[in-house]
Amino acid sequence: KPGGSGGSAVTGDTIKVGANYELSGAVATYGQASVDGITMAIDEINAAGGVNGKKLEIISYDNKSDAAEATTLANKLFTQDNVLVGMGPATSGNFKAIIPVANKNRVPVVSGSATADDVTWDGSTVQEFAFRICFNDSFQGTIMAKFAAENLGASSAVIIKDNSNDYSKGLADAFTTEFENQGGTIVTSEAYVAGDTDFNTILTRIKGQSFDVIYLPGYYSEAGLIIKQARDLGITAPFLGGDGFDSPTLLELAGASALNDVYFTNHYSSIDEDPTVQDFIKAFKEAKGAEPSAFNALGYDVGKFVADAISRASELTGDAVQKAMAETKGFVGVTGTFDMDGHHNPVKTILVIGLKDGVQDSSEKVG
Amino acid sequence: MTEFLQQLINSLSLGSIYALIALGYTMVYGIIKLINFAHGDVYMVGAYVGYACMTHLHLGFFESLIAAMIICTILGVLIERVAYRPLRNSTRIAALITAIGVSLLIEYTMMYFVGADPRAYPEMPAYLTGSFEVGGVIIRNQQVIIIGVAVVLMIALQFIVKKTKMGKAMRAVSQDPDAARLMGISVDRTISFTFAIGSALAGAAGVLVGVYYNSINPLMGIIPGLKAFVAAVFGGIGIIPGALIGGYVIGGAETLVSSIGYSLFKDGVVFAILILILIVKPTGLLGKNVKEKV
Amino acid sequence: MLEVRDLQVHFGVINAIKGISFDVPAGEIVTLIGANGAGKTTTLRTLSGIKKPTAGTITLDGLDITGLSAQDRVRRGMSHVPEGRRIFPDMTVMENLELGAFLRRDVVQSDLDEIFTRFPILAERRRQLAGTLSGGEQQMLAMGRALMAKPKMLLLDEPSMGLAPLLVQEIFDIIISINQAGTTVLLVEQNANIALQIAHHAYVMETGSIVLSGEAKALAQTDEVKRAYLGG
Amino acid sequence: MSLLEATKLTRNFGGLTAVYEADLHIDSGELIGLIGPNGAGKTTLFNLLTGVYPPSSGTITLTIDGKTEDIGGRKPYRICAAGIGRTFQNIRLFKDLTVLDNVATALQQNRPYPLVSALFHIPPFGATERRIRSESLELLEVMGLAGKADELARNLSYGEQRHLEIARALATHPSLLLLDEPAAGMNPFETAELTALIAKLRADFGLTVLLIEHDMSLVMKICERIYVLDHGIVIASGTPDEVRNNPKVIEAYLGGEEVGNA
Amino acid sequence: MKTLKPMFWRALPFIVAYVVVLALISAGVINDYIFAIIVTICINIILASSLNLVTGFTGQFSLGHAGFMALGAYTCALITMHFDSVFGFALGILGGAVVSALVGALVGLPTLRLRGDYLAIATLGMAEIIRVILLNLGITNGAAGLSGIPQYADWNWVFGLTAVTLIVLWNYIRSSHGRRAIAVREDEIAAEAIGINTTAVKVQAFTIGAFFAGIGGGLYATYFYVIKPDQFGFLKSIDILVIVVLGGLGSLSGTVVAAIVLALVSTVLADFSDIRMIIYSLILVLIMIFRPGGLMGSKEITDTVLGKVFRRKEAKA
Ligand SMILES: Nc1ncnc2c1ncn2[C@@H]1O[C@H](COP(=O)(O)OP(=O)(O)OP(=O)(O)O)[C@@H](O)[C@H]1O
Ligand SMILES: Nc1ncnc2c1ncn2[C@@H]1O[C@H](COP(=O)(O)OP(=O)(O)OP(=O)(O)O)[C@@H](O)[C@H]1O
Ligand SMILES: [Mg+2]
Ligand SMILES: [Mg+2]
Repeated sequence: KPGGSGGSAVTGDTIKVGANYELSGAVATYGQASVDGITMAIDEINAAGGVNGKKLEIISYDNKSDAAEATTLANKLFTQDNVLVGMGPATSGNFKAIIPVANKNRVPVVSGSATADDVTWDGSTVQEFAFRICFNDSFQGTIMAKFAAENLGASSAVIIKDNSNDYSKGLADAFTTEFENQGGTIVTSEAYVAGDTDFNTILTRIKGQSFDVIYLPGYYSEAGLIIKQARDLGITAPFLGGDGFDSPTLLELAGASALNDVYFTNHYSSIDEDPTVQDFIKAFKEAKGAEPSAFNALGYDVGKFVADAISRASELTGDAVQKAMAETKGFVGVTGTFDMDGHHNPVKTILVIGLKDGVQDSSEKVG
Repeated sequence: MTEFLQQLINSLSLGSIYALIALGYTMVYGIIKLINFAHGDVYMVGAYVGYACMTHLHLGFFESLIAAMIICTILGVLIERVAYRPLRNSTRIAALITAIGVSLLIEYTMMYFVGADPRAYPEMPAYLTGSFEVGGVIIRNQQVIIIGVAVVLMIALQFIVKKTKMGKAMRAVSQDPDAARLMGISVDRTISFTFAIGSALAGAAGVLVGVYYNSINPLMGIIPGLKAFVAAVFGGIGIIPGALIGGYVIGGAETLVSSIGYSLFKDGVVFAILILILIVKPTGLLGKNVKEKV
Repeated sequence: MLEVRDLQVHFGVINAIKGISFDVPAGEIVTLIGANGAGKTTTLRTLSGIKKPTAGTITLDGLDITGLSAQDRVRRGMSHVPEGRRIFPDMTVMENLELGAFLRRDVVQSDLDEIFTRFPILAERRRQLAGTLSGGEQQMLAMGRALMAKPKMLLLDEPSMGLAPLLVQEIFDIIISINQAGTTVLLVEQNANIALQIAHHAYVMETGSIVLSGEAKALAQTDEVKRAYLGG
Repeated sequence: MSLLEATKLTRNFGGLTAVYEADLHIDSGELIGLIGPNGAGKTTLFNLLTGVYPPSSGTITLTIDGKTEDIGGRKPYRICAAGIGRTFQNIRLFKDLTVLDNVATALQQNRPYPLVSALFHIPPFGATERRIRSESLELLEVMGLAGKADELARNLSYGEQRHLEIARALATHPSLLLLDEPAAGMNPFETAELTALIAKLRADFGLTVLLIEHDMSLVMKICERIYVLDHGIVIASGTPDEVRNNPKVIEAYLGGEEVGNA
Repeated sequence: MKTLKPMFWRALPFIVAYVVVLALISAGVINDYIFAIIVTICINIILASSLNLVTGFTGQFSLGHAGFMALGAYTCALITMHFDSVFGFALGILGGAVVSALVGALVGLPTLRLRGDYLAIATLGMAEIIRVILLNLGITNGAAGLSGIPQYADWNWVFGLTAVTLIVLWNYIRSSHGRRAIAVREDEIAAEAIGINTTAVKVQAFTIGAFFAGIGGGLYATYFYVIKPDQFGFLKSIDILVIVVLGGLGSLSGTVVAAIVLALVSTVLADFSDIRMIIYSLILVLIMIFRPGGLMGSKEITDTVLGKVFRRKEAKA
């Protein structure tokens, strides 16, 4: 059965785009932050006259952090609201759940933060209508392992991962593989689950061992607490993490004094002189009164990326926009400039950012 | 050895936090047999009130603590009035569902106003954040405070329930509200009082945990609420020392499982331990195994 | 002491009490008898404020108490030994008795002693959980608990139910002595024989209405009562 | 012919000995009373016989159709299956079920049909259900509750509830029926009716009955033999006349005048 | 003939539901979105009615139904992914149900010694243990879960499984086995005294409940493409319980009504993404305050006015 290929997505002067995000439930933080970024981007675009003279209208739904709900809402967006493009969900699992719906209805969908390796390409087939604008887990894990071995001279590491989170496990696995390739050893691997607040037990365990660095591929909400509690316990080893660290909340939670010798892989750096980055940070601070997080920035780029693809599409149909997305070259976003590769993954450089007293102090382009 | 002692401190402070929430929980639970799922959320509100007092009103720790307790008391009594009282005579599961509704309502109303992102408590004075070392074991002042508060509150509550007139009234109401009225006890007032105390405790726990972990968010009440429920039941329904011990057992089991390297399986193993103990002691650790008189 | 006028009680649509009026004069024992389901228990529950009437007035000592809460009625000297005893099962015998004196501020030790002399078995069981008492022991406890309030007006719902014969005598002796000590008693009994022997006045209820009333001893002689309630 | 034999039955609750070395002997077809002061241990004895509490010591044997079984400490449902039915001092009906279903539930202890038959309503489901229904109605008829078959049990008056409990106990096809204060809460007139009914039940169903009762008008009228329990000990047993005139019994239980018989 | 006609009247609502949906699908009125809602309703009906058997009819307070659902979902998904065909799917559904029922019986046996809230904790713990195992097993792919599960569940399957669940549960409850279960709920001591082996009854109810929860889980896995351990957490068990209580403990038709009502509420609220949870929770509280016994109490549709009309027809027939 042919899907609604954007039949009524365009009415008069508006183009409908859908947002299917985690606004409540366990990972509401990521969904809300992404939507904040998206809204900002779309508002900017509309204020500047829209896409080819048409305004973008966001239809936003809350999938309650639930894959089944995400699927149902994807159906609603694609068969009832007939949006031209779908954005989100934020997490890989939920994004994967809607991809079949997108393919079936021939509506392109974009995620800014579905980082699991196999989201758009499982090694044999490309998910035709699914795109993402973030690098994948192995990339981050691999880069950080290299950085640890080469730049920090580390030969032994401890891993603390969020066992309930595939992102965290993905990064940890990639890190392990590369770090061992570089001749290093993983001394021990500890786990927590999202929402935990007390990490003293695993940290006490770690404290008794000898190692050079701690790899902590998790989100700022727990990472902040872990780093703080570790420093309180007298653990001084460097902490390494992924883009999940990128949030002002990390500083709030851990406190400035704890955030020394902390490095994480990220899409961009706030000390980057690039005007795209600085304008975004400035605008975001004005709008929300806070520093942006990685989710904000990625959400913002999702909005911009969608608008860019629509503007380049030969006509306003799902197929045409899909084609435009697949052919993206040199898209300039806050989170980097990239081409879309054949697997619908962006080809991006990655930064390793170092913190000193909680503020970004160094950034190094890798990869 | 040092590591063992350190882990012991860890487990005691973690257990105390569960106990702190479980105490208020078991109290309400013991009196009206309501699994008050909203208790964890009252605790969350307490944490936010404390946060607001400290960051926006620039109040000190104790003033903020008192403020949180007062606001939570009002909130708790209000919830009971509006949502639970109409269900007094219906089944316990119906009341449970209402409590779940109230819990969601508080969580998402809060989230609507403050967003889902965690907030951090401001810097605390040194007497709270400091730490000292005893033979290689680092003990933080907050840990001492939290353990102390939990034990003192347990004793105070036990005294209220067992020795005071109000406490007797509470127990009477829990066993037979109509008969309690025939003794001249005001059932409504007694239940309101119970909620007031329970909620004040939740408020205090919220601020203490906020200070201790430094991180609060609108959904922070769910997991501790659940664990407190488990601790309360595990210790024996409505038995106040049971809540404390239940809290310590869960805290201890979690620490034990993680500290011997099974942090991957932590929650599963902890529940397995709980189930095994319950099978041996089907009415909780301190629950008397009295068979119903036939 | 107690005046009831046109009292009506409903359970949903069921009209359980259909407008009854009666008096309990101060210092007397008045008994209410009637078959199962006649509405005796409901009447007592309404008098003590557990159940709200749909119409009618209840006056205690000249004061209209119809709108008062149960605990206010207790405060005004009303005490109710409910059907089915309703002791607090998870509290000790002692605690149950103490709750009986919940609203009193004066010393109650002497009252406790008095109860324990009346019901020695309760003294033996004072630390036992009330729920594990035998049926008769629970009945004694319920009675003792009500007496701890030092009531002016005592409502008794089938106090002899489940009691051994020896105790039945005793409990009625106690009722008489309580009454002689100045407490007014409204007694609901299935054991109509004794009830009519010890009461001053009696009312007979049938399906929510009072069908007969009069002096207790005289009523016991009437054919209707003999046939329907005395089994002879 | 001996039906039930209990020897040296003892039950402690903590420090309290509720029943102490009680011996009980019941012949098939007898109607026996069990009396004693409040708290003497009568209900506890019932609970031991029906497995609600296991005895602390002592044995209970049941002989039915020449087969003798040791039932001491067995689970209640197995004792029921072995042939002892009971009622409770504090009525324990299935309050939210209809009167008919209360009885029907008891009519099926030996699995009337297999699970598949229940899940798909395939034979012998229909026929068996019809049989259960008609048998239940018969029992209700006997107990004078036929008109109330579709009422919820909780809506019955106290006296009716007591009757329903007996009907439910009868539905388990007991050889020995234990009644715990069946006349409690009934007036003398109703008690007299019940007395006649119990006698009739025994005859019609070929039952053996052991009953606890404080109403001497009932006990003395229909019981052939009476056991008297005091402080958990059997202090006397014998015919109503023997018991009535036993000074120990008078002192412990009956008191001077026989109030209940007035 | 005599027995056939009432059966016809009982089957009527099912036939009507089946035909109407089928017709609307082919007429294009039911798009994928509406169909997804219908599937959600059906899955919720299966899950909630099986929980109702355990909690509503047998009186055993379970907070772990999502655990059984998870077993069914993973088993079905793994089998279907391995044998990618309708036959594999059918095998998957059956396999999921059987695995779930086996675990239900296994866990039920020791834990059903517990009562009330103690049992609730034990079942909650059991579901958590299942979830933690799924999170750490290789075959279940850990936190990322399974994705790309082939979707075989069309209207015939969804309807068929829902109808079978409801009919079988209805039959069970209205049989001597069901009466025993209800007796256990009402009064365990009295139930034992009339010869009911309460443990056996509980284990049976638990096993049957788990069996159908497994079916619900299987359907869920194949319809929604992706399953992850965190979908089967404690909150899922609560969601199912909410449906049961909202419909009325001990009312199968209540469960159906509640599943539909909640889905409608949720559908309407989807358009208010930022306040949907606030409104949803308010509605929940209000319904419970005004209908504490649930929408249907412990009555069935057949006990209401509507049912009377039907019954008259049955009687005439
Ligand atoms: N909670 C209730 N809901 C509905 N009906 C009730 C309720 N309580 C009592 N009734 C009905 O009210 C009527 C009077 O009952 P009540 O208990 O007052 O009788 P009673 O005279 O005390 O009988 P008994 O001698 O058996 O104790 C009965 O028909 C009874 O079924
Ligand atoms: N489960 C229990 N726990 C503790 N004590 C108990 C328990 N059951 C009974 N008893 C005690 O055992 C004694 C005997 O009780 P039982 O109920 O057998 O008395 P009874 O002879 O039936 O009295 P009644 O005629 O008053 O019903 C009582 O003192 C009672 O308090
Ligand atoms: Mg009565
Ligand atoms: Mg007894």
